[in-house]
Amino acid sequence: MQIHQHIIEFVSDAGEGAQTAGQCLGTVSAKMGNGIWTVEIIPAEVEPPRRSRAGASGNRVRIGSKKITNAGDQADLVVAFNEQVLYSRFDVGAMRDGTIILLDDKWASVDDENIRKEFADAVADFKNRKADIRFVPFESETKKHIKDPRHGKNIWALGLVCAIYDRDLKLAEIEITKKFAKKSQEIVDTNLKLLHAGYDWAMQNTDLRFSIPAEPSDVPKIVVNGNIALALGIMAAGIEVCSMYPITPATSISHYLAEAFPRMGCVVHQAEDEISAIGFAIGASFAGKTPVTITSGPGLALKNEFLALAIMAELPLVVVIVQRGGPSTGLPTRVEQGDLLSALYAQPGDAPKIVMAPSNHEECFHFIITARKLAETFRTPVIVLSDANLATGQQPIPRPNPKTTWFAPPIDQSDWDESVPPFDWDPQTGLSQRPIPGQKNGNYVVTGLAHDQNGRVAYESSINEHAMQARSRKLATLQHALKPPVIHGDPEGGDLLVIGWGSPRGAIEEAVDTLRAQGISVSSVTLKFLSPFEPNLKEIFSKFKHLLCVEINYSDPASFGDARRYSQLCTVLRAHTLCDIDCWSHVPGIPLTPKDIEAAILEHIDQKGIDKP
Amino acid sequence: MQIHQHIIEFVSDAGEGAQTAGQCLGTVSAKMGNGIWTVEIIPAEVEPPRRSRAGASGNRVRIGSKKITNAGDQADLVVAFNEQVLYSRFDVGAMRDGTIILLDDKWASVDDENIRKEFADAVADFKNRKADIRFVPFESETKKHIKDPRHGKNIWALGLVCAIYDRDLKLAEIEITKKFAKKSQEIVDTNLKLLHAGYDWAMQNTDLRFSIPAEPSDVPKIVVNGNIALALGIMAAGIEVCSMYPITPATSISHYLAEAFPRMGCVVHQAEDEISAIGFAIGASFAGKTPVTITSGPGLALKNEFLALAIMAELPLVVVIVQRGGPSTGLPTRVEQGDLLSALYAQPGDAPKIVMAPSNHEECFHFIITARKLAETFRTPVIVLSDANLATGQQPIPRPNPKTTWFAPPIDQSDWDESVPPFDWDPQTGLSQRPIPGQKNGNYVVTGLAHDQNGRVAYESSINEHAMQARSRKLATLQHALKPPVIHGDPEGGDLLVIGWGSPRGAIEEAVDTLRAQGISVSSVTLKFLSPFEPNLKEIFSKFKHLLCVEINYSDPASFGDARRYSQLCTVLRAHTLCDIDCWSHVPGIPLTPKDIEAAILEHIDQKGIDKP
Amino acid sequence: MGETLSFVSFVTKEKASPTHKKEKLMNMTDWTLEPRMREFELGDYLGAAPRWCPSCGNHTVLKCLQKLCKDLNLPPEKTVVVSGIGCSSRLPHHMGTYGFHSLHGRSLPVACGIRARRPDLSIFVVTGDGDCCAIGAGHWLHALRYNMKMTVMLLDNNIYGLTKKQTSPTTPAHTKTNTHPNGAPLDPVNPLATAISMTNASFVAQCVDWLPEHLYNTLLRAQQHPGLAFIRIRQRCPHFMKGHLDAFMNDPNKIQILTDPRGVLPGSLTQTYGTVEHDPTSYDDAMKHARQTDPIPLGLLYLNESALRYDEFTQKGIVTSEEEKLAAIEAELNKFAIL
Amino acid sequence: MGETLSFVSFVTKEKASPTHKKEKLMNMTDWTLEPRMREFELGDYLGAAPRWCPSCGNHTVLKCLQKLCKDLNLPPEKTVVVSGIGCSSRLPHHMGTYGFHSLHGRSLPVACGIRARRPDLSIFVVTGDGDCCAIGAGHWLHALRYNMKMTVMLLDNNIYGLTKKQTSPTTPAHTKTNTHPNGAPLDPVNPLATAISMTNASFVAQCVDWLPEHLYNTLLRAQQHPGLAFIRIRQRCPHFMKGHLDAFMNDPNKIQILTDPRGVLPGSLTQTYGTVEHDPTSYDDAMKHARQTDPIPLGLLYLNESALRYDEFTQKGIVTSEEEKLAAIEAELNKFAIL
Ligand SMILES: Cc1ncc(C[n+]2csc(CCOP(=O)(O)OP(=O)(O)O)c2C)c(N)n1
Ligand SMILES: Cc1ncc(C[n+]2csc(CCOP(=O)(O)OP(=O)(O)O)c2C)c(N)n1
Ligand code: SF4
Ligand code: SF4
Ligand SMILES: [Mg+2]
Ligand SMILES: [Mg+2]
Repeated sequence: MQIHQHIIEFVSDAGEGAQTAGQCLGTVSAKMGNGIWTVEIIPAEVEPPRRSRAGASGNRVRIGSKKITNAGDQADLVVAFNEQVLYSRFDVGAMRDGTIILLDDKWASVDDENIRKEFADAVADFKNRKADIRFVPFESETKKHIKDPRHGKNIWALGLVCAIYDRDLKLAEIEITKKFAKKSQEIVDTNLKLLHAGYDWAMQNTDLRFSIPAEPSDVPKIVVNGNIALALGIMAAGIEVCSMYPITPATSISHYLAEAFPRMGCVVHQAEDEISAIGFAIGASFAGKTPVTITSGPGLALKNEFLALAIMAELPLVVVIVQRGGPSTGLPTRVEQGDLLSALYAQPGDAPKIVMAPSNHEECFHFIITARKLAETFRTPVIVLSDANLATGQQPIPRPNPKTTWFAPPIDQSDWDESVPPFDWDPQTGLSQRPIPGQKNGNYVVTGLAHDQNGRVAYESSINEHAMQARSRKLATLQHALKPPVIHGDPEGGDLLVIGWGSPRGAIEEAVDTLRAQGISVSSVTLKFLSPFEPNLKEIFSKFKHLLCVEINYSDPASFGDARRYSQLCTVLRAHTLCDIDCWSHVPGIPLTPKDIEAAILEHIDQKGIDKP
Repeated sequence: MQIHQHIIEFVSDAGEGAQTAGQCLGTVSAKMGNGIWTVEIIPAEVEPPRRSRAGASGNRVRIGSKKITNAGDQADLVVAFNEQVLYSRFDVGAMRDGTIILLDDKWASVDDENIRKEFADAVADFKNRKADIRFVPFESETKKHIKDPRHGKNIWALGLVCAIYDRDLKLAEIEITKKFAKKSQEIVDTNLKLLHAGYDWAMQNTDLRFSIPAEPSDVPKIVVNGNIALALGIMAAGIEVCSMYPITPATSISHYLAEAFPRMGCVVHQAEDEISAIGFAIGASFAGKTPVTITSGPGLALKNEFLALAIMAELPLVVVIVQRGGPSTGLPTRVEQGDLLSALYAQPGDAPKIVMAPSNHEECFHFIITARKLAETFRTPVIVLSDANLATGQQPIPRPNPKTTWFAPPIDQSDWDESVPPFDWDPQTGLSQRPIPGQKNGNYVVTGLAHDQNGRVAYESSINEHAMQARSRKLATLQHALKPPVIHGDPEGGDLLVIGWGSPRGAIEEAVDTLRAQGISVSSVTLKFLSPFEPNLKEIFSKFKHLLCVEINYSDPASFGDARRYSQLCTVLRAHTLCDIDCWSHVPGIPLTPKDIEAAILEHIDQKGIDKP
Repeated sequence: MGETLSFVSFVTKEKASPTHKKEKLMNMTDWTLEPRMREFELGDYLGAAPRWCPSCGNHTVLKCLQKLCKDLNLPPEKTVVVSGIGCSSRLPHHMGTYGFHSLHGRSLPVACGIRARRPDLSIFVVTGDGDCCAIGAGHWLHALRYNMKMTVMLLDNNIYGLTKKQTSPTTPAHTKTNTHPNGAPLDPVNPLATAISMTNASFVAQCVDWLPEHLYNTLLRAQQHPGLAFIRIRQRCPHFMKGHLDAFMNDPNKIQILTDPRGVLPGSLTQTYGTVEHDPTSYDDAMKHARQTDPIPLGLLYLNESALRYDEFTQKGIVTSEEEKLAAIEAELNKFAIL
Repeated sequence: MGETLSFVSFVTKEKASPTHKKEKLMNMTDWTLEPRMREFELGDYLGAAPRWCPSCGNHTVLKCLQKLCKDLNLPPEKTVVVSGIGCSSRLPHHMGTYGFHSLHGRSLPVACGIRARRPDLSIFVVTGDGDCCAIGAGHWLHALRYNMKMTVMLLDNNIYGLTKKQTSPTTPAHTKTNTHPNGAPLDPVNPLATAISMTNASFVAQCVDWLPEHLYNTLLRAQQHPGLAFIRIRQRCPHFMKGHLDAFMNDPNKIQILTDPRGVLPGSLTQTYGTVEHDPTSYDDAMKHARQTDPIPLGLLYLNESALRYDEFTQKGIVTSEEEKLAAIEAELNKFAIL
């Protein structure tokens, strides 16, 4: 059967390799020219108990004929090695009526009576919920080729899925060879055998067949997850120092960098804590090497005092925040966009800084390069807000062509013009050049105390007001330099504008496209800059009858009345534009789906009494 | 000459005792039944170089016939021991045409030629600026009674001022005796002699005479500065643990507490840093002893991670922030209201908490008692925002009558009802009772991870949404329980409503009263709660044609256009009400004066084209 | 204003009546009677099932702690287990007592705060090598100095477990980790030496997870200590540090048991391992053993029973009555009275 | 997208041309030539006038540092003085060099970050006893371990000066302070012992502010050290700790000079004070001296010249050319290429 897109999931106990199977399927499909989006399913523990719901590990792979921009709605086909991990997918609403489930039925005949009963009950329950369950002997078939089937059934399952979706086995062989090459040739060979065995078994034992034709691309592409895209961006920006303290889901950026960065002559510094990590970065910045520091929400909470110092002392710095579920330790492996207000407002006093948010993998890469330039030009920290959804999802993007102009130039060590003070604030733009240690006659003292143009401590009212204004003016300057955001849909206006930022963009635009195709007058816009905002927002918003922020963070239901707390972007935009923007926001710990957004848009249109066609 | 009010300043090098003189004058006047407000003039260093502008130390005392609610405008009479420290008062705009300045002229005849010249130049300059300079031989007269006049001329000057303002010398004697009793009887005697000598000198050598009649009060009063009021509130609230790390301008709360708290069987814990200070407080809270932690902006920046944990784990806690000039180290001894946004939004994720701001000394005391009760009832942290202006200014307030009902009750150690989970969120209010260690069957695990009603770690979407809503609902519950704020002026509405919070209240209300007396239709309102807001704000605001926030924090001038950043309360209120609220806010490091606020109101009315009478 | 709460009309139900509370407060002050009255079973100390890797060393530590609680008949409601964040710090969830799973690196401030006004609780702290020696290093030093009564277990697996194999302060140099794929660049911190160096540190011991009897005896000995007992437990992390402690497990010559009447009972260990007499009150000797990395010493390295205890400072006045408090605040207000 | 910065139309002037920068980068790599070319005077190292209390011990330290810079002819633009917050931490403002007056407790992370990629700068760190041993304690331990080349001066006045007399970690027990009006409840931290205990600590010395010659010699010796030189300077705070070091100033028996060819030149001190030979490479002896509080040892207590240096790790690849970098990033991208 020919289809436009399908969502395939692999779920297993941790250590059974469902993640590997999914990644391979994704890469193979991308290489075949399909659009893909993968999402990791990650347990919170390293090796949680087997057969437990919270221990599910795996991968969701959405494959399409065209470009895929998000993780999609419910799954079409699921490979599950036991029924408990499968349950976790039902729990998050990942299944629809008729989802095809390929489940190992070995549990029906194990010795342990409890397990047999659990299995039987679950299967009955799944059937009740209208799942299309088909039993597959993953383990017993795998056992024919390898002693411990826990380390093989993933590849056998991959072979099976390749048969069902008509994937190019040659490409799968390449991926497997790459994956296991580090171990041993024997392991490579065994896995290749398993791949073919799974494939053959499917050809003989099932008539499930789907084909998702690809549209070949004429531009070279790479497949990366968002964290790798950020890491590559860091390298391409010519950043020399990445200073960090491990924290999920940001750490994998530094894992990759720790490996690759030395090849560029650069260094990852793992500090003793987040405070030290940003302090080290700020030291490097003062010394002329604009660095990056990487963290997630709890780490951001610790970096605020130093961030304020960098703002006050006008030291460039790129801060990458990969957002996770909050507040506090929250949901460390899950997605949320809950750190916007904190990024904007966490520092006591007035602390203007630049905040940007990539909405896809390509932007993850390029925003870092922009961020470093902005940090240096505007002599201030730039926060880049990513999230767990971008971080772990894989996507093909056009291969960037790095240029030396993307790099930070070598540090300036020429003599400083003695007549120029270290904070020579331009009255129009607030901008100034900074002396770098080593520059003769540039000698000055960085301080977090209020200071004048010479960097000298100053208590006078007028100096404090002047310096504050100079720092704030930089944001106005940047806003004037930015282009207004682009409307997805109808730039001329309409009934409803959905406003978003960051990773939900793909799902929002898919929902908008679906509804527009049905004649509904809805458009969307994704803000790339959160501080300062891109220009003309009020003007743009005024073309639409209704405005709705869609984001992955908490907001009170409208029933809370006067006390209602709006979602985060919504709050800031209401203050900024005074437009009556409503919000539909949630904290499910998983990406918002296009279907849910569609429903929210329709409901909103209903409530507001807008005619549907 | 009979007057309604006067502002008197004493300025000296640090160590010359101008602060003591001012404090005594204030207390004596308060005891005589006058309204007073004192403001400390504090250098940033411990013992800065003599005769330096930034080293000025002293006190401003505003004395009135009626209640005084703020530091007032420019000074009427200034005692200055040298011309350089006096300069610092000109620098901050504390002088008006005709301010009487009593300056020591010893500098005209010192050996050092430079000093003689500095003095002559300064005097000429001051005269140019229309000051009414009169030379007084503070030092040479003092020398007649004490060897080192640096430790005596302050009391001589106090005697002088007592003569000018017809102060009750008996009361001054009591204050001096109290002040020096700790040292020795000899020192007490010398100072009493100096007091009388100054008094006598004035009677013989100057005809300056002012009388500020007092309206005797029928309620008992105490004279305290804001930090002492907070400290007394902490004691009256029955708080057992104050956990802190020293930071200006909050530290003096703990100095007083460290001395007095043990007499109530309570303890001040000075931690190794701010993170540990709040962690210790949270531990005490978990164990049933709702504590207070005290800090200023830079310390708040460090406490956010733990604050988020307290919110997530629903542990009561009172957090006192005495705001100072920011951002970063900023202006440590100066006033600002720059930490509002940070108090509201600094924690990554959704972190609803209660935020209150006292606007005078009486509220400093009572808000703490309220804060502790709210913290326990709502099972959440309560932030109390004071500032450096309240902190160091002295004012008479009605003497509170502590009751045992203000105290935290002894911790509950009765058996916990096993059927009640540790987070038994009431669906209407979000409230729940918490088990305290020692309560049988209450055993549960506090965690910052997402958790269900039983405190068990949970990753399900629905549980996360439910728990977030329960925590947020508490704010809506509190808002419903609050009364709408009271309008100062005309509750029925008018041309302009000035909106403020915290310490500027007195100056705002004085400005409003002055203008209303001129027939201008202006009123003001002071918000006591910043999270949640008191109810009906939008309704109240809608009765006024124009709205203006007045606060001591940074905002861009209107000329910044679309990129304009509003003052902090203004930003939050715009989002909350969608009313087009303008702002007039500044960061001079000193309190806003009634005159400046008057001018701002008039200018605003002009701009908006409102008819003046 | 003038009257507290006048702007808040909200009233909540008080759960327990004041009399009830007074009665219970008394109970609290004579808490020593409690344990005699009830007998506990191991099941009383079981919480949610552990989710550590199957052969993780943490399992043994959990079991030892549960057995200790049972053998000492500690009332579960009077027992609090505090932790930071990490694999090891999940431990409180697996206990049937009160627990506090706090923030990464911050278990000790929380535990000290709990102790501040509660002499009646038994407090155990679980921390990891990253939690204690990296992000928590400052608190660690100062908690040792505060020396408040509690047992602190450093589960030292020489790696960041929960976040998946980054270098920890105790990771041996050259170990390949995810943040140092070419090998950790520095020699590891020695938590024993640094703990002993801290003024007022009063009890420093070392155990290994695979000798539960000795671990149990150490926990038992720690319970008798009046101040803070710091126990470093060498912990296996088969998932990320496969076999890194095998040498110590397999070669009895690589372990040396410290013996002393004031120390930890060696129990059956003397059958397998060499012993050495060691006076734990000698700083110099303690430091020598602490710095010895092969063989490693097990037992009590350092003991200073006369070290000042900060809880004696924080607990002053704990039984002050409401009447006394009211009198005290009245007296303070009088000092500021003018009329 | 696809092209960086496409949504930003803003362009700024670049101050220096790329060629100019290249040339200067070369200069940086052969920086040792620089000092020969210019002669500096004391005036070159003077910054804003100090605002410390008149007889504060900090004045001497400032003067010693300025003299050192002059005698070593350190180019002011190649010299950076980093500090935290406190009276002592105002020092960078009073130098004519580059300076970084950072945050309370955080001087060391900043200094390490400066060193990370800049072997050409001379780095001095000034910190206080609160700054270093309280809020900065974790960074202090780890900076000792990183052992990056710099001279760290702990100005230990046994009190919080700037915030007006609160107890610091090194305040002696029973001292009356504003936060402990009835006396500090704990014995003071011993910064020397704890510093020595830290793995990889490589240079630990003690000085007093009133013996500037010895202080100068110690700073000089520190300059020759390849790693982090930690110098605790006992500092007078006449304002808040009047006379607290008088005993050491007035009684020569209360001071002992450590001598060794590898140590600090005792200079004229031997005329007044007793000396003791001390092998600074012996951990045990160093620890003994560190723990000795009367008489106090002055000089180099501990030296380990073979300790690993983290700057060798961070500075790898510092001269990589743009072309090499471009090739490397291209190679990385290729690894993810699919088409
Ligand atoms: C502020 C903050 N930073 C970082 C983290 C991420 N984090 C969680 S556990 C951990 C390290 C765990 O290592 P360790 O303390 O040795 O415990 P283990 O898992 O090995 O038992 C880190 C870095 C966090 N939760 N919070
Ligand atoms: C985060 C933070 N907490 C607290 C302070 C207040 N503070 C400034 S200096 C200082 C202590 C100073 O003592 P020390 O480090 O011994 O230096 P000294 O003044 O004695 O030289 C404190 C607590 C601060 N500036 N920042
Ligand atoms: S990763 Fe290591 S420490 Fe964590 S549970 Fe697994 S074995 Fe234990
Ligand atoms: S308070 Fe003490 S440390 Fe600070 S400047 Fe004065 S004497 Fe020096
Ligand atoms: Mg570990
Ligand atoms: Mg000090």
